[in-house]
Amino acid sequence: MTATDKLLIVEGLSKAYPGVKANDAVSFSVAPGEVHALLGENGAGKSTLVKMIYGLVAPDQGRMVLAGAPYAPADPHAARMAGVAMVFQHFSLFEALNVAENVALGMENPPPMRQLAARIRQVSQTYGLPLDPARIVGDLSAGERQRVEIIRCLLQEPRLLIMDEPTSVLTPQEVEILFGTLRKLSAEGTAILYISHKLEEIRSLCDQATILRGGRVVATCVPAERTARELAEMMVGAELKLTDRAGRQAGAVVLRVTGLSLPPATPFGPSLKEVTFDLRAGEVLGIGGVAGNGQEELLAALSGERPGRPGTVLLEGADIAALGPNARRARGLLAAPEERLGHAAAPDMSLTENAILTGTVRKPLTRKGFLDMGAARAFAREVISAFDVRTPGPEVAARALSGGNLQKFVIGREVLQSPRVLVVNQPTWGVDAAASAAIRQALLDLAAQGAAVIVISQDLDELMEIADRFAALNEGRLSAPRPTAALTLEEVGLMLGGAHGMKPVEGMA
Amino acid sequence: MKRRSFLTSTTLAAAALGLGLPAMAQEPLKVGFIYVGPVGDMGWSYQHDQGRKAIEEAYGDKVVTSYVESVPEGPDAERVLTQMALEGNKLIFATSFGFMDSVMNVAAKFPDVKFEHATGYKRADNVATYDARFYEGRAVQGTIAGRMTKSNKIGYIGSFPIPEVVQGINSAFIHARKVNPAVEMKVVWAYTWFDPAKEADAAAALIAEGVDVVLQHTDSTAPQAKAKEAGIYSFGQASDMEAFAPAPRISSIIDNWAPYYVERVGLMLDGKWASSATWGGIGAGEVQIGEISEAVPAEVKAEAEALRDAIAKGDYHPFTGPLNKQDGSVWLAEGEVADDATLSGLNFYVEGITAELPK
Amino acid sequence: MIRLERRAVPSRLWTVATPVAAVLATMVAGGILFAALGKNPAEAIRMIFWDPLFGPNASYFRGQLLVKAGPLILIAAGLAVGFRAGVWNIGAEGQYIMGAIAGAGVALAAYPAESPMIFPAMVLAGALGGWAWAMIPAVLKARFGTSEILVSLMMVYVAQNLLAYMAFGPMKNPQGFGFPGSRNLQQYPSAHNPELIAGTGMHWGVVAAFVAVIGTYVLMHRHIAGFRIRVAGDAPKAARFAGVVPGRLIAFCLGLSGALAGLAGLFEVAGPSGQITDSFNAGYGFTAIIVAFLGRLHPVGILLAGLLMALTYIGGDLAQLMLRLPAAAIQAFQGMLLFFLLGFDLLTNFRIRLGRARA
Amino acid sequence: MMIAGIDIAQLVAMLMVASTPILLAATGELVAEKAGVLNLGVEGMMIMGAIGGFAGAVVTGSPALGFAAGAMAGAGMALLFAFLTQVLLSNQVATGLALTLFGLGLSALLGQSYQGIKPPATEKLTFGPLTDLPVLGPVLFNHDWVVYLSLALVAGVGLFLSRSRAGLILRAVGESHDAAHALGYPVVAVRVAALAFGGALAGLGGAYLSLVRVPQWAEGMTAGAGWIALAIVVFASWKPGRVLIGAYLFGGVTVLQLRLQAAGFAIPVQLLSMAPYLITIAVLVIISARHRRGAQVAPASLGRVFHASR
Repeated sequence: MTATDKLLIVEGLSKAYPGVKANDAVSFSVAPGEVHALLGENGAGKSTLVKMIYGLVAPDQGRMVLAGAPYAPADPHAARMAGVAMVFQHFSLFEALNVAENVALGMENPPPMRQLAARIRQVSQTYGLPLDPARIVGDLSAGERQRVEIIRCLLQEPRLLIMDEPTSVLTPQEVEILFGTLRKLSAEGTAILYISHKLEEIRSLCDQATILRGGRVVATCVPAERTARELAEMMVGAELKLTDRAGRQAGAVVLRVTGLSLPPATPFGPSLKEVTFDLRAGEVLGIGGVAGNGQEELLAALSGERPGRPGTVLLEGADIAALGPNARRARGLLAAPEERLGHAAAPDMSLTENAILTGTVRKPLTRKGFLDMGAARAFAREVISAFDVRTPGPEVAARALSGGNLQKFVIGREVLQSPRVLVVNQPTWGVDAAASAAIRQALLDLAAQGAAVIVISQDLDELMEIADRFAALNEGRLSAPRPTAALTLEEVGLMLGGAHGMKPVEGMA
Repeated sequence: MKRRSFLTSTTLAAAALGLGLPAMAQEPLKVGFIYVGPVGDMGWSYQHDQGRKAIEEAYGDKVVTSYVESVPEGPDAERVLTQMALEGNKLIFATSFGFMDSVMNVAAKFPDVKFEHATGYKRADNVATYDARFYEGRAVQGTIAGRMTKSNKIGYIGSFPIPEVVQGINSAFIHARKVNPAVEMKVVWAYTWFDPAKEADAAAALIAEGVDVVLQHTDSTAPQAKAKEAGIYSFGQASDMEAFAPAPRISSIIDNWAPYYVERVGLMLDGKWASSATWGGIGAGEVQIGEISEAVPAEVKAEAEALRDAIAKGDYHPFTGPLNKQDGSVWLAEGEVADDATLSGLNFYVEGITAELPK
Repeated sequence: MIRLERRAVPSRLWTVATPVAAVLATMVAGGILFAALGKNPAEAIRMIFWDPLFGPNASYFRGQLLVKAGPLILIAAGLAVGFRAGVWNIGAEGQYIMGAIAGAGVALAAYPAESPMIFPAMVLAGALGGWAWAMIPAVLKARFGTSEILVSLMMVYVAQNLLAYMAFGPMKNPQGFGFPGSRNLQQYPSAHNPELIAGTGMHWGVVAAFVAVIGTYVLMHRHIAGFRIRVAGDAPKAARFAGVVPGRLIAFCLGLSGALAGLAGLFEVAGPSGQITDSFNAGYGFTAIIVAFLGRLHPVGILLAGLLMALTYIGGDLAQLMLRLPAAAIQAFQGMLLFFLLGFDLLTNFRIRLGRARA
Repeated sequence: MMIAGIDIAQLVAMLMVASTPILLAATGELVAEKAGVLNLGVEGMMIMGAIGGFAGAVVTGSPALGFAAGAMAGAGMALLFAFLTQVLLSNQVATGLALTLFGLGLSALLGQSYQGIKPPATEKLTFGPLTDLPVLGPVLFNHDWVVYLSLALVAGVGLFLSRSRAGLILRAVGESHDAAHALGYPVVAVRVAALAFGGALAGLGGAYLSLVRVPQWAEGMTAGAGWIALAIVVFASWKPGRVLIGAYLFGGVTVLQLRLQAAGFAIPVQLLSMAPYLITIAVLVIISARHRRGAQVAPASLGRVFHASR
C-alpha cells in the first residue's frame, strides 16, 4: 500500500500546553473504508489529536495530508468542507433546539429546513436510527441524542468520520446496531477514526489500531490479532494487576430499599420506579445500566439529596428516607456521585475545603459550627497520602487535579470516614487504568472490612470484576439482583433493556 | 437666547453698583450655589445658573462663585452645603425645595454663613427664603390662552400637585375664564419635573382631548414639539424656549433669579444682609413674560401686556374675589385678595375646574 | 496573539495589585479627560482622591465618607453573600425603599409619642420590610423556578412607584403645606437615628455596616454555613450533596440581603435623609451591586470598595466646587474607574500568554 | 371607536410613537440576550445614542445621518461592554451597571455644546388618501419613518432568528457556548456582533427620543427608558413578536394614564404605573411554572462567562 492510497496521513503532529506535551510527533494513517482505532488512557492525547484533525486546535508542528492534498483546517468548518465529520462525546448538542436545527448546525451547507427534515427521516431509516426531526433535543434520551450526532455527520457524507467514545451511552444491543451502521459506512468507503478504551469493542470492530501513551504513538497493531489484555498493557505500558476480591463474607442486611420512587427532576428527566433491594454487610452490589436510566437519581435518593417517602429506605432497621445527606452521613451512609467536578467536589475550592464538603459530620472538622482549618487540612493530607493523590498539596484547587487523581481523592475522602454503606456512581469513569485498579481495590477492601458497597457503573466489565451481585437499572426500574458469577453478557444486555426501539439495519444484524 | 434677561440683569447690576459700594480692596466674597439638576437641564437649574452668572457679571472680582450640580436631596445636599461653608463660601444659595431641612441643619452649624433657600418655608437668622410668584405670569398666560383657544379647551401639564403648581393652574384658569367664559381646563399630572418623553406623552394626551393651547409646569421642551406637530399653541416654561417661537410658543414665563441674586449679594457686600422671606413676582423682575409672538393678535397682546403691567405695578392681584372654591363654597369675597399664607399652602382648585386635585 | 490561560489558584499578588493598578490607570485616563476639559489633571486627581482624606477640612470629610459609604457597605455585604451562592438579588434598591417605608411607617404611626421602644421597633420594621420584599422573588424562585434576577429587578420599579404613592399620599406631612414628603424624622427624637459621636459621621447605620462586614466575614469564612453557601455558588450540585436545601438557601440569601438593604434604608430615612420623599432612594441599591463586585464579594474588599466609591463621590463634589469640573465629568470618571477595576480583575484568575492559539 | 370619551385609534397611534424608543432598545437587547449576554447597560447606550444622534443631525443637518450616528454611538458603547465582558471576562451585571453610569456622564459631557438647539425635523411619511382613512389612517399611515423602521426591525429580527442560518447560530451560541465552540462557531465574535447590534438599536431608540419625541438634547433625557426595555425583553419571554406587545403595553400604560387624566378621570397614577411590572412578574411566573425548567425560555447560557479552554 502506498501513501497515495491513504485517505488521511498524519505526520509528526505535536501540540504542547503549558506544562504538558499533549501530542509529541504523532504519525499514523487511515485508508478509505478503514475503521481505525485510537487507543489510549485518559490524558494519552487522543482528544487533542482528533481536535487537531477536526480543526479545533492548531498543531504546533507536523503536517497532515487528506486524500493526497495538504490538509491544515483553520476551523471545524474547513474540516467539514474537506469531508471530515466528528461525533462528540460531550458538548455539541443544543437542548432547546429541535433535532433538525441541531443537525443543521453541524452541517456546512444545510438544505432548507423542510428538505432537511425529510432527509433526516430518510437517512435515519436507512441506517436504522429512527429520529423525529421536530423533537426538542432536551426531551431525548441519551441514546437518541447520540443518534442526532451521528445523523448530523452522515448527512455530510463524510470521507472521514471521527467518533469519540460513542458507546458509553449504549446498551450492548444498541452497540451492535451502531457497529452495523459503521460497518455499512466503511463498506461504502468511509474511513472511521474510532476512539475508545473499550478493548473488546475495538477488537470486534477495528481494522487497525494506533496506541497512544503520554502523547506519543507507542504501538500500532491489528486489534483482532491481539488479546484485550495485550492491548491494555500496551496502553498502560505496564503489566496489569488484577484486583483481589478474596476474603469477603456477606453479613446481615444493612440497607433495605423498598418501593423507592422519585418523580423526574426535570420534565423529561428519568424517574425512579419502585426500586427495591437489600444490601448486606461485606457485599458489593453492582448496578449497571445505560446512561440516563436513573443512575444519578438512584444515587441522589440514597445519599439523601432527594429524600423519599417514609419507609422506603431503611438503614440498619431505622427509617432514613426523609433524612438529608448530612443526617444519613451521621448514620454511616456515604456516597460518591459520578460527576467529580461540580458534584462530588467544588472545582474552585481547595482540596482542604473539599474535604470539609462531606467530612464534617463524621470527622471533627468543625467546632460548634466554626471551621477548624487545621483539622481539615490534616484530613485532606490523610486522604492524599492514603490514596496516592498526585497533588502539590492540599491547597490546590480541585479543578487543577487530573480526573484520576481527583477521583481517588473523592473516593478516599468517603472511604476514610469508615462508612457502614458506601454508594458510588461511575467510580472509574475516565480514570486511567492504574488509578481505576486502585479505586476498585479500595472498594473491595472496604467491603472486606465489613462495609456494604453499591457500585453503579456503565462499565459492565468493571461490575463483573468486583460485584458479588448484579442488578440493572432500566428506565428507572431496578431488576432483581442476581449473582454475577452465573451471568452471561447476553443476559446482562437483556437486563439492561435490549435495543431501545432501534432495529438493526436490514441484512446486517 | 438669554440676551434679554442678560440685558435686564446688567441694567439692574448697574443700578446696584450705582448705589455706591464701599470700594475696599478686600477678599472677594465667595458665593456658592447648589443645584438639584444639571445646569444643562435647560429649565430650573439652568435659570438659577443664569442668576449666578449675573452675579459674576455684576460684581466682577469682588465675588467668586462656585456651584455643584445634580445634588440629590438628602444627605448629599447636606454634605455639599457643609463643604461649601467649610471652603469659605459666605453666602450659599440652595435652589430646590427638597434642600430645606439640609439648609436648616447646616445653617445651625455655621451661624456666620448666610443661606438663601428657594421655595421653602423655614427660616432662621442666617437663612432667608425666596420664591417667585409664578402665578402672576400664569395669569397673563391664561388671558392669552383664553383668547387664542378655538376649541375652548386649555390643557395644563402639572409636575406635582404642590401649592406652587396649583396656584398656577388656578391663576391661568381664572384669567382664561375672565376673557372667555366658555373655557374648560384639562389637567394632566406628569409626576416629574423633567422627563421629556413623559411630558411629550402628556401633551399628546391633552391634544387628543381636544385642547388647542397647552400650558406646562414641567421643564423640558417636549410639549412644545408636540404642540408644533399638532399645530396648536403653547407657552415656554422656566426659560424662554424661543426655539419654538413664534408658534407654537406664543409667549413664555421665565424664571429670572438674577435681580434677586444681584440684590442679595449686594446686601452681603454692604454688610446689610438680613434674613427675609422674599416672594417677588413680575414687579420685582423675578417672573418675566417672554416676548408675545406675532402669532397673537395685536389686541390680545395689548390686553395681556396691560394685565402684566397692572400686576407689576401692584394695581391688580390675580387672586381677587369673588372667587369660589371648586366645591362651590366661598373662598374670596368681592374685592378680597388672597393672603400669602393661604397661597403658599394652596391645595384646592377654584370653581369651574372639573378635574379632581390628587390628594 | 494574546491568549488567556486560567490559573490553577487565583494569584495572591494580583488580588492585591489589580485594584491598585486599576486606580492608577483610572487616574491616568481620568487625568487625560480632565486635561481635555481644560482643568489641571493633577489638581483634579488630588482633589478627588487626596483632599477628602488628608486635605483641609478632612476631619469633616472623613466622617462623611462613613455616612456615604455606610449604606453601600451594609447593602453590599448582604448582596455578596447571595452572589457567592449564585443567588442574584439585583433588587436591593427596592428592598432599601421598602425598609425605609416600613421603618418610617412605624415612626409616623407612633408620632408624636416619645418612647425608647420606637427606634428599636423601627429597626425591626425596616429589616422586615426589606426582608419581605426580597422574599417575593425568593418564594417565586423556590416554588416556580422564576429567575430571581428579573423578579427582584421588577420589584424595584414597583417599590419606586409605591414610594411615590406614599410620599404624595398616605405619608405626606400634614403640616408640610401640601408639599410631598413625610415629616422629618430628624425632628422626632424617638425616631431619629442621630450621629452617635459628633463630627464622626457615625450613626447606627454605619455601626450596622461594620457589624455586617464582620458578621458576613465570620459567616462566610469561618462558619460551616457560609462554607456551604460558597460551595453553592461554586457548584450547586456539590452544595446539595453537602446537605444544602436549595429553597432554603435562596430564602436565606435573598432574605439576608433584603433585610440588610431594608436596614440601610431605615437608617438612612431616620438619620441622614430624614424623610420619605419620592426621590429619597439615591440609587444606593444599584451602586451597592457594583461595590459588591469591586470588593470581589469579600467583606473586607467590600469595606474598601464602599469607602473608595464614597471617596469618589465626595472628592467629585469637591472637584466640582473648587475646579468647576462638570458633574458629568465626575460621573464619566467613576464609570472609567469601574471599567478598569472590573477589567483588571482578569489578572487575578487568568494568566496572559503571548503565542499562537485559537480560542 | 370611542370608549369613555377616548378615541381608541388615536390612543393606539399615540402609544405607537411613545413606545418606539423602548421597542427599538428592547429588540436590540433581545438579540444580545439570545446570544447569551445580559447587558444591563441599555440606559447608557440609549443616552449615548440620544446625544450621538442629536449631534449628528445638527452637524450634518440630516435626521437620517443623525439616526445613523446615534446607532453608531450606541454600538460603540456596546463594543466597550463587549470588550470588557467577552475579552476581559468581567461580570456582566456589574459591567452593565457601570456602562449606564459611564454613558450618563459621557453623554452629558459631550452634550454641553448642544443645549438649547432644535434639531432638523424628521418628517412624517405621507400615504396620500390612506392617511385619511378612519381608524386605520392614524394608526397605520401617519407616522415618521423610524416608527415603520422599528416595526420592520421587529419583524426582521423575528425572521432572522427563526428562519436564517445566522440566526440559528446566534441562538445556538446563546443556548450552549461550549457546544457552539465545539462545532467551530466563533462564540465571542457572534456575541460581540449581537451586542453591537443591540447597542445600535438602543442608540437608535435614544436618537428617536432626542430627534423626534422631545426633540431637543437634555442631560439624562432617557429617564429610565433603558430599564424598561430590559423589563420588556423578560416580559416577552425572549420572543420578538411579544417584544412588540410588551413595548406597547409598557408605553401604553403611561399614555393611557395620562389620557385618562386628561379626560378628567381621577386615577391612582403610581399604582397604575406599577401594573406593567406586576404583569411582567406574573408572566414570568406562569412561564416558569409551566416549564419548570428555565432553559426552555431564557437562553441557557444567558449571563454566563465563556472561556474556550483548550
